[in-house]
Amino acid sequence: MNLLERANYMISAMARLLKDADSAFMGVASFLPFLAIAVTKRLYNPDLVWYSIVGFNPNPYRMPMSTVHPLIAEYCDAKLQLAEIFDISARGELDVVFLAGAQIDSRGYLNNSHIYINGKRLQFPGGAGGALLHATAKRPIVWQGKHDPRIFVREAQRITAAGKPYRVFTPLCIFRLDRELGRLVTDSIHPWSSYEEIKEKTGFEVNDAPTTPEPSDEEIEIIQELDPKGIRQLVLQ
Amino acid sequence: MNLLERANYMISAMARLLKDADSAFMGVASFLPFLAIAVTKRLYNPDLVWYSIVGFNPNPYRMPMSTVHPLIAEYCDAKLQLAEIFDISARGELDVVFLAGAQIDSRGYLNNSHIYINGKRLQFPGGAGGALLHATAKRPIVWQGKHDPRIFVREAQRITAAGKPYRVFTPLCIFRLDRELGRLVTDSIHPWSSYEEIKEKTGFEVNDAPTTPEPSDEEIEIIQELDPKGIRQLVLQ
Amino acid sequence: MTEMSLDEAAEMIKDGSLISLSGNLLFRIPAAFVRELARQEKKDLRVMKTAGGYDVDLLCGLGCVKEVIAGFVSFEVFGLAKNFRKAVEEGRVKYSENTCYSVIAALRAAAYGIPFMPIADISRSYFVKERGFKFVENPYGGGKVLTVPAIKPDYAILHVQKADEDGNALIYGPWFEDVLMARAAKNIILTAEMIVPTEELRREIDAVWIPKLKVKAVVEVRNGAYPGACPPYYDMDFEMMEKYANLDEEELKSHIWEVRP
Amino acid sequence: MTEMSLDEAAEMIKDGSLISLSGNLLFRIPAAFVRELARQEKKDLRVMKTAGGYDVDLLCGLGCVKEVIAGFVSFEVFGLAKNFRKAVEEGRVKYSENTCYSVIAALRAAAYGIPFMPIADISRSYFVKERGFKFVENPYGGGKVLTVPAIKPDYAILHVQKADEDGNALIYGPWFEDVLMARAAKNIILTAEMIVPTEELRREIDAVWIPKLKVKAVVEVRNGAYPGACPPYYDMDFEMMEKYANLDEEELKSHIWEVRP
Repeated sequence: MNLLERANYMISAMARLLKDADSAFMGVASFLPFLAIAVTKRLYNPDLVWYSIVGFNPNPYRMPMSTVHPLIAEYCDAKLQLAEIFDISARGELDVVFLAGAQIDSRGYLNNSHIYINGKRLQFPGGAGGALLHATAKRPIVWQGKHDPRIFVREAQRITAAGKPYRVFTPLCIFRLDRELGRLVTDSIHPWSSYEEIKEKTGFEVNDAPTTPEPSDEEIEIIQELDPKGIRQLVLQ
Repeated sequence: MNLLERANYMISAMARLLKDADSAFMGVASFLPFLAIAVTKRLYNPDLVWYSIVGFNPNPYRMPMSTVHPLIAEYCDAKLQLAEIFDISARGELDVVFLAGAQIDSRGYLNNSHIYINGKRLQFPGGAGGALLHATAKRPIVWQGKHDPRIFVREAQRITAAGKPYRVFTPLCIFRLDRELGRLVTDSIHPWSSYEEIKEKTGFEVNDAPTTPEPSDEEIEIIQELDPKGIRQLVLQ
Repeated sequence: MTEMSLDEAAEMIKDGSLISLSGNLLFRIPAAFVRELARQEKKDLRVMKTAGGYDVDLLCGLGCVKEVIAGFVSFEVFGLAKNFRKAVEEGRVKYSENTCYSVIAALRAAAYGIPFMPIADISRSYFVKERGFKFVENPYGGGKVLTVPAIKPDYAILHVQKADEDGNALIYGPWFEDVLMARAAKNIILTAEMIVPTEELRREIDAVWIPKLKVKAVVEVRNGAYPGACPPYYDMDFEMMEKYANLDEEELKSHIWEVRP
Repeated sequence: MTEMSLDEAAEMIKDGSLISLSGNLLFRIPAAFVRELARQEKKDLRVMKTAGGYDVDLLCGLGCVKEVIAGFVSFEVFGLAKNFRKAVEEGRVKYSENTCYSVIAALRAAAYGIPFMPIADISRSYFVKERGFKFVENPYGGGKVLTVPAIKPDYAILHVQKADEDGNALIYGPWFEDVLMARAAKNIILTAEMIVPTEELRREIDAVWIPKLKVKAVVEVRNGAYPGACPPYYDMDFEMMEKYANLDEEELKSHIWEVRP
């Protein structure tokens, strides 16, 4: 399956998780969340309030190369002071937030700060709004475009953002947090991967799980319409 | 001298105090400050930044019956969130603020809350933004449309707003705070009043002082242009 | 769809609720909604606003109010708010006097999801002690800092220029504490001069926006701020305010049935 | 009149100053001003922003920066901010990592004239301890509350769409932390796409307003956000960003002289 098709699977699964959401926030460099929210608003949940960094309810006709792009602002219902997103979440009123993790550990904590490898510092960009949003949004959805044991670790060297993820999306599978065990468990495995592959490429214990359902034609059509050039595959390269 | 002419004296004296001000805020029911700021901006200090409850730099062609009137908002340079006025003052960046006092004491403190007369409560409207503004603006200018010993008291029963007034305007005179003595002293006496009258009508010790200078023709012209119907005299009735 | 009638919307407000009212003095106040609250004979309301006028006075005069949390209640050029004043003097209404600044700080704390806000030192004002505002030690040194606890209204009641039928809304011109109280409140009720299609709201990206979340009711009420102003549509009615300021008790009771909605 | 040339304005920034930069990632950033700072070989700057990109990276790469106070520094789709990253990894720049939320809280405290802001509990994030954020006891009960101390920039550097020659300015569209940093800062320097008569600013009452107070310099700079976007006038230049992201050290040094202003 090519990268575009793989991205479609991930986007479709994200979109379906948003069927009952009342609000969702996407931050910077968030191509998969952008398309997932757009799909769910068109097919499943038109009432979903979509928060972006530049405004409420982006209504763009296509996905730009940045999720802080003027094109998004232009079609918003209204502009929004970024600070308000944090206030909404701090008040406990933010439902879903999409968060990327440079390193994601078995507890669902994120490291977007830095790591040391053989004493040498490797610097990440920083966690942006994640520290607050992961801790206070009702349903944080974490995602990563790569899946290897240096990314999915038992315990992150630095905790940039601690919270309880609703789901964790990887290019191989979807994890969810088992609140009793206090750790991520496999929720579904993408059809191009397998329990064995995930086991091999994950730094913590994993379990087998059913196959991630395939995206519908309607979903793919909307994804294709908004992203005809396939920007979405960039995050999986 | 009629009430309109008396108001002109007070407005002129206020306007001249603002010659070197960089900003001035007027709140509700502030007809004299409104006209004083307008005069000073036209004649003496065009750069003065004028804050009102509805926006920056009202540029109305006449004074409306309310200083929170849509007419003011319509001609502002920009609207302003009321909260910002308080922030500006709390940061120490507000120069002049005009404050009314239902009761004004010898220290320059204001009571806009309530008093008890023979055990019976007499309720005032409340001090609006005064508590903060009197305490934090650089030069609070206090004003009152009446002058009697129940208003100008030695010590207010309740302190709604404590601060160090730059001047206190009354229909009889202008007080200023003597910082060493820590109390109001007479700065000038309006030509229609006298040391004797002020002494009689003030609840604290007063001194003699020179006569308040008369308004210029240019000042009167602008006052008349902005307030052709004489709204300004209402506060002196 | 949360569009409904004025009486349906007012029925949501239970006796004893803490409500926060939009606008300032006679500027974009939810006057029609407030009259409907009085017609429905609400009791024990707690009313919050920086600077109230007609709205707070009317509710106090008709016995709907237990407590007023405000910095100022008056009619400006029309003199003192007689009914408010009398109710407070006679002890029927508790005036929890604040300064506009501390009302804003309390709303900010609620809007930011934090339990209190530090504020400038206004502790020589008598109400600071009466309200129970407390100092904390500045953890970064430099002494004590005064604070105000968060106040989270049950309902923010906003009169706005335009809304859609789902409760998304726009405010033109000065917005006073309206956005802050909308963010701070548990629920929002909107009255709007006009209900318009969502697309029409969307065209004005620089105007202030209230998103539909937390909006429990939106009611189209032309002249909903009357006798207050709702620019750019209409000015204050000074004649009516002069009349209102001099109503006796019986006349006040008929006022809310005569002035519709 | 505070209008002047770009180099005169940049001369105001002394080595070691704490500056706060407008916009977000590639959106309305003061790029031309930042290049001028680098051409003037500023040293030891402390740079503050929620989410930096080209602006922070360029200053770090050219040795102008001692400390970055931010929540995020990256190029989004163009990958990591190479020069920032290298400078931090090699210890030439101290990355005082925050989360965007705590940068905002620090600016809010400064804008409100208070020494600290209470914030939601994010204390499991490693940087909370490293930054020295402290808990206070909630004086109204309910345990401890995390706080962030105020940060008052020496200069807020804003690129805006329109300003007048005195330094009054308008911002169209998203304003990110720009208004907050303008309120919080000791001084403001503006670059503007166009200098217009004051009357033209006045017509747009609903746009965001920066009053001239505290504005020490205003400079007309067409394409002042380039290679970032300044809507509604121009979009980001993705080709230039792709090129920029791959410049080597020598090419970076020429970049600031080749790309003018």
